[in-house]
Amino acid sequence: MKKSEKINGYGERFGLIIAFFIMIITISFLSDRFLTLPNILNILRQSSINGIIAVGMTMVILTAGIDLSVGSILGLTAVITADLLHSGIPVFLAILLGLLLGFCIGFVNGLLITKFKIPPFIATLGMMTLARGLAFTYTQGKPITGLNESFRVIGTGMIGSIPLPVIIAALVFFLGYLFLKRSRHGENIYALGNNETAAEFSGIPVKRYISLVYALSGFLSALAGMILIGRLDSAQPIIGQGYEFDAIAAVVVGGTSFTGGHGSVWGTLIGVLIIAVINNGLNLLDVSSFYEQVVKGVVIAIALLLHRLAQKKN
Amino acid sequence: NKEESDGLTLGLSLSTLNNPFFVTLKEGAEAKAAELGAKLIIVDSQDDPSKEATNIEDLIQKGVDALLINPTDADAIVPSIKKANAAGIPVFTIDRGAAGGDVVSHIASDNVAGGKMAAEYMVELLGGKGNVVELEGIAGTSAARDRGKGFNSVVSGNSGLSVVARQTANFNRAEGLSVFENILQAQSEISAVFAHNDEMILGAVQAAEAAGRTGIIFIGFDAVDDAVNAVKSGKLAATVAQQPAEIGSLGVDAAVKSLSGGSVESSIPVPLALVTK
Amino acid sequence: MIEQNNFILSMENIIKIFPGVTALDDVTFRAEFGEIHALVGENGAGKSTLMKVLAGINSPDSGSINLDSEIVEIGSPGKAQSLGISMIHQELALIPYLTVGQNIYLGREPHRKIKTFIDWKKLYKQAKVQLSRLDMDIDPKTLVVNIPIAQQQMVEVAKALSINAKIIVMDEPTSALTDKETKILFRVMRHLKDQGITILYISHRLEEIFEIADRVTVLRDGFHISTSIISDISSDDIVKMMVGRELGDLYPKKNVPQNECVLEVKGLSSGKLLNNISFHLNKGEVLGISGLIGAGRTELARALFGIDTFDHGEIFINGDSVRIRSPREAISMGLGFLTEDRKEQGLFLGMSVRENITISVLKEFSSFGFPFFSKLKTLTEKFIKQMNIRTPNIHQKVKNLSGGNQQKVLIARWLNLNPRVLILDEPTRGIDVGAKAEIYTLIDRLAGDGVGIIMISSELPEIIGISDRVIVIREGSITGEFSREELSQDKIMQCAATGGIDES
Amino acid sequence: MNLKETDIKDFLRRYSVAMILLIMVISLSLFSWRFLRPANLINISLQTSIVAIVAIGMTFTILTGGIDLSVGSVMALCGALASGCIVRNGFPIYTAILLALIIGVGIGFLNGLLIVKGNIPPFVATLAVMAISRGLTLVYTQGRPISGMGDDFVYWGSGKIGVLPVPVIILFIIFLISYIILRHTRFGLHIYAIGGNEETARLAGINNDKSKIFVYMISSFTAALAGILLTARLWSAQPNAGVGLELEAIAATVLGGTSLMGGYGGTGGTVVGAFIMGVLANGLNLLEITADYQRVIKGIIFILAVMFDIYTKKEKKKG
Ligand SMILES: Nc1ncnc2c1ncn2[C@@H]1O[C@H](COP(=O)(O)OP(=O)(O)OP(=O)(O)O)[C@@H](O)[C@H]1O
Ligand SMILES: Nc1ncnc2c1ncn2[C@@H]1O[C@H](COP(=O)(O)OP(=O)(O)OP(=O)(O)O)[C@@H](O)[C@H]1O
Ligand SMILES: [Mg+2]
Ligand SMILES: [Mg+2]
Repeated sequence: MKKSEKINGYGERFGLIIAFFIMIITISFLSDRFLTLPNILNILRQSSINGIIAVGMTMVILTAGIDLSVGSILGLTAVITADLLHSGIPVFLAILLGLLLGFCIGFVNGLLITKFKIPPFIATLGMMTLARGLAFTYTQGKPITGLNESFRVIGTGMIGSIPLPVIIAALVFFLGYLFLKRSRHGENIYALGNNETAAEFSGIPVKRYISLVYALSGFLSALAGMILIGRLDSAQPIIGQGYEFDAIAAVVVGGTSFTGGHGSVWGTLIGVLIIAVINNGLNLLDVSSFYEQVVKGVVIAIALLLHRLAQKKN
Repeated sequence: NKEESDGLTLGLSLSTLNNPFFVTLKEGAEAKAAELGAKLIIVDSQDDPSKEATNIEDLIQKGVDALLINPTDADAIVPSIKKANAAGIPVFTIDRGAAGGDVVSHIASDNVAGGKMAAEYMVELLGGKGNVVELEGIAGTSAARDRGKGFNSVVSGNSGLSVVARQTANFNRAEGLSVFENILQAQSEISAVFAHNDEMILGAVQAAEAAGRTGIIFIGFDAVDDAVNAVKSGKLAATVAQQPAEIGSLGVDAAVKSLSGGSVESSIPVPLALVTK
Repeated sequence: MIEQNNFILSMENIIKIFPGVTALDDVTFRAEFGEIHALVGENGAGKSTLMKVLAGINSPDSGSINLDSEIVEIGSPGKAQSLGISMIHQELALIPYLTVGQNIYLGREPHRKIKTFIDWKKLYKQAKVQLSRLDMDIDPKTLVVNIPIAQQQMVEVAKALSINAKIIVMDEPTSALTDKETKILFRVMRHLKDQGITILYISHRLEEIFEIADRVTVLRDGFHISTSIISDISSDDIVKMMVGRELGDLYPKKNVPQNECVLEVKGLSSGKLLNNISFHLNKGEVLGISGLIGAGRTELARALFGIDTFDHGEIFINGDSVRIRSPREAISMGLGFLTEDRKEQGLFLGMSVRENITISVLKEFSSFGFPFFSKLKTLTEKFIKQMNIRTPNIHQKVKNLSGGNQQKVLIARWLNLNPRVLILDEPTRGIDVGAKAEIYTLIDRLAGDGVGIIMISSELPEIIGISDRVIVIREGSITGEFSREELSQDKIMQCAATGGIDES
Repeated sequence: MNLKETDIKDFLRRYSVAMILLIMVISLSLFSWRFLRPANLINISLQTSIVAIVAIGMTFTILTGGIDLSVGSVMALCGALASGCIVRNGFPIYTAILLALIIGVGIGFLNGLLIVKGNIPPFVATLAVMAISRGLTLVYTQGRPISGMGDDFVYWGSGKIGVLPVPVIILFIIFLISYIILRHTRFGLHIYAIGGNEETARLAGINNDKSKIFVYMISSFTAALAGILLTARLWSAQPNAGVGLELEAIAATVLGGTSLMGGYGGTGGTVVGAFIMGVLANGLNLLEITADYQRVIKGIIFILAVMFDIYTKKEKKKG
């Protein structure tokens, strides 16, 4: 089947994978706690939230767009879901409504971009400010605490010894892969990211796909938000602030290009894991908070340089 | 004295409204202003000193009768206070002080003392022995600095306690959760945790619960509603109460009193309290 | 070496290998002082690659280059320029939001006393001069996005000429030009030749080569086949050497149009671009649309295909009045449109041949949204074979194909849809004779299958060769209509240029 | 054809961002009489000048199709370095300022190297440098503000020349320089060319790498300068200064009509864009809109402003 395409894709990420392993080996030399099963599960669980958001972000960036509003959508849907739970409606309904809200806000982003031709950066920046404002207005700035135990399972549950968030994230990645690389919709999304005019002239419903992609991004942000508040047992209006940066960084570190039409969720997965491992390593090694950022920046830069180096060699 | 304060407009500049502590402070101030019939204009600096300077300039332009400032930083606020002084607007600082300029009155409780209070209670609970973790606030903010300073002044003088991890979680509950998760992985023996605010300690409590680690003493700071409830239910050992609503209320009270010709103390301490079960 | 003194340039034993393709296999190429040396070959033969090696864009895997009998290393485009080599690239590469003048002098801006400051007055004055050398009457301060593609091509020419070069490479400069501009260009080329400048000229239009070139070199599959003096060789010889076999009749023309009208346009008007256009198209008919550049032919096609809106007019398909508001609707009504600008409006350059060909039929080959990749592969391979698309495999990125093969990929995409009406806007632009013949055969076969075809072309021989009927457009209006029997180049040109046939 | 009408449309198209600013100014002055007072206008320009200076540098990187996320951190670092050198090491203030500016430019050089030589996408390269610079600021200041730089230093942020605050005058000078660079120098033209089509620029013999590195040096320079001005305005160097400023600078640039794809736009629009945001913030404060609603309204107005801009541009195309 698409064998040589696969090999190509793998080759492109080869350097990144190497950089990732070098990082893992280095940290495991510095801390014997690092490569233990509980910590690996811990890292996976922590990356699940950024991972879920980053899958949506990957789709958005594949269309040559960007979504700065993910963190705010997460925040707004989280507080509203928490409030719905407090109001006593059935858990599954609250979840459904929360996810639907995320989907709708994302869809509005899509409309602003396709119907009103607002550049994605501006449209989602506006939405980021707006949704955060709504989250604060809605809660009056106060956290909503004490959530239904059966709801919290989404964040705290385990299947066997694997945390539920990890399984959800894995599912999201797998579905993302199926959608982008196996379904015709994915191929259409790559095509429109590659050349929007050509896509339109080929009869691809470009606007519909763009709206869909932002809606999915909103939906996934909402999903990530549920996991997060499930774990925290509380939704704060500030929750999710700055998450857009982590998600975008993961996507771009993973090799998806801002010009659109090039990249994949597997690259994003590596990006997400790299970021999570850095954060985990810094905590395990008890790096002082002053030096934390320096180390983080240097590690990301070195990882990418290694990646490019390997790419050149290939 | 309701009549006297009629028509007074007070400007209240808050360092951030992203933190329930300041939201409660704001509400205390609002309630008092409503009671006294004064008008309150509130601006949010979002922890950014330059936004703060801007906001305060706008309030001065607006011609408020007095300024209640909760500075993002004691140094960075000085030029703004001087501007207000030049415009003849009396200034009151709230919760955090200023390093210069003419301030009529400072209404606050002492962060350093609060840190000490938390540490002393921790020493008492631990019997002077154990591995301690400190979750720090946003690096470079004065709250993080002062609370850490107070806490460490006690802990470092106590040979039985050793701080095994000291990491920032940026005053944020979600980060408190993940950072403490990571620390739990690194440290098999943790006896107590102190966090620079309640948000972080509540995140840490969730992390410990999820990991099934019991017997850890958690102490927070701020006494926000969630934390007080957590103390009641036994999840938190204690939280340092600064009585934010009281601070806000006293601030408005002092400003109105001073504007209507009364005299106010140059420093109005708001007592700290340790909330325990 | 043989009479090396006569050669200004000799490229010796050049080898250039791309992943999966040997683009140049031990090619030796020499050019004399002041000659116009044509370079011909099929799409993908390696013409552009050879010239890019000369211009410092591609570095050869082995081989050497002599310039004025000295071995030179041409590492970069800047170096090539300083050695007196300038190149007009096959793919238009102007910068859209800069002015014409800025584009012409990019990298070589006239400056004031302090070198960092541009002397705008001088720049635009000089640009004006360069443009007028090409009979171009446009303001050099116009942004490049705002001028049509033909004028952009002439700006490219002006840019190459403005470098006082010893060797000028022209890679298919006329593919986007009509006769008028081509004539101007040839005049300028002869003038340059008289000044002792060497011109290396790539074109797929053989008649041009016989008109302008002194010598001709044929490449095939990366090999050097022959170099001959133009008077020693015939057109058929060249074609034979290019394609490696005898080529039959270029314009097959077997089918006969049916009597059933498939598309009718009544009174189509749009601003100043289109004015009361009415025509009909029968099943199995090839309708040629001729006209000068900027006449509005592309505008007409875009309006039909639902890309641009129009003010008045009605469109009928199979007798039913239809409203077409988007390309999607057009496609669903059985229309297909091959755009003239394949890079900007047609191809997904970063995607594979398979993806480019099958993008419009994914739905038909999917169940529950998941395509059967094996079927798509078979389909793609069928087209590759049928249309003789030169690619190492179906996964090759389209950007790595030669221009002609890219065009075939696009045509394949439209054929996939089995359209009722296929609009082809300059379908053979940049395509070699062999492929042209294949495309003409294809058009004829499609017409034979009952597809109505609208063929927009600036090449008169081709329009005359394959159309059943031709309409001529001038300044947005139809100025003439000819049946196959009445057709002649003169008549078309007259309608296109002056708006009617003089009785003289 | 009515010549006047097309003139107006053309004018609208070219200056649509400025029109938005004008509309905002007019409507705000209807709502609040304080708005149009000279003192308030000067106040707004002072507030806006620092973001605008950073945004001018940002515009250079965006014009090449890049982006610089490190500006906020560079501001903080350079402000802290200048203050630290004066307060801790007793450097003369201009030596300290010069040193900080040089280090700022050096960071820009590092950004450029990572992007050009390391072939790392600008977004992540500058994101990494953003983290590094912020960390270095925290290390250097030990998380504490630095103050006590003296009146000569403070003058640069808080002083006035005539009625105009010094940062506003500096903004004006920086804008002028940027305008000259972009409109009248070869380097400026090459920036547009690189943003328009890198390959073509390369084929034209332009040294893309050098130009790009230089662009990031400019961006860091303006950030460093803004950092020093901010420090002087606040009379203290804050370790957390400039957090999130990159987004504001980018927003000002894009609002001002520069395309994130590169190759199109200019610093004039950027300054107007920065003022739109400044006027909006000031207006909302003057109208006593509470903090939560301010965000909501800001988001909406932001989107509306861009809609207007796009709408006027579309008008021209049809006409
Ligand atoms: N960058 C590249 N990567 C891979 N293959 C390439 C690349 N550039 C060219 N090729 C291949 O090299 C061969 C020669 O291409 P070239 O562009 O020189 O053909 P050409 O003779 O100019 O054809 P045309 O007439 O269609 O322009 C083709 O098979 C092409 O696919
Ligand atoms: N001098 C000019 N300046 C700007 N735009 C022009 C000029 N001349 C023509 N155009 C534009 O060119 C287009 C009309 O040309 P069009 O491409 O339809 O011509 P055509 O007959 O299809 O020629 P071609 O051979 O290029 O396909 C319109 O978009 C028109 O605005
Ligand atoms: Mg070619
Ligand atoms: Mg055309």
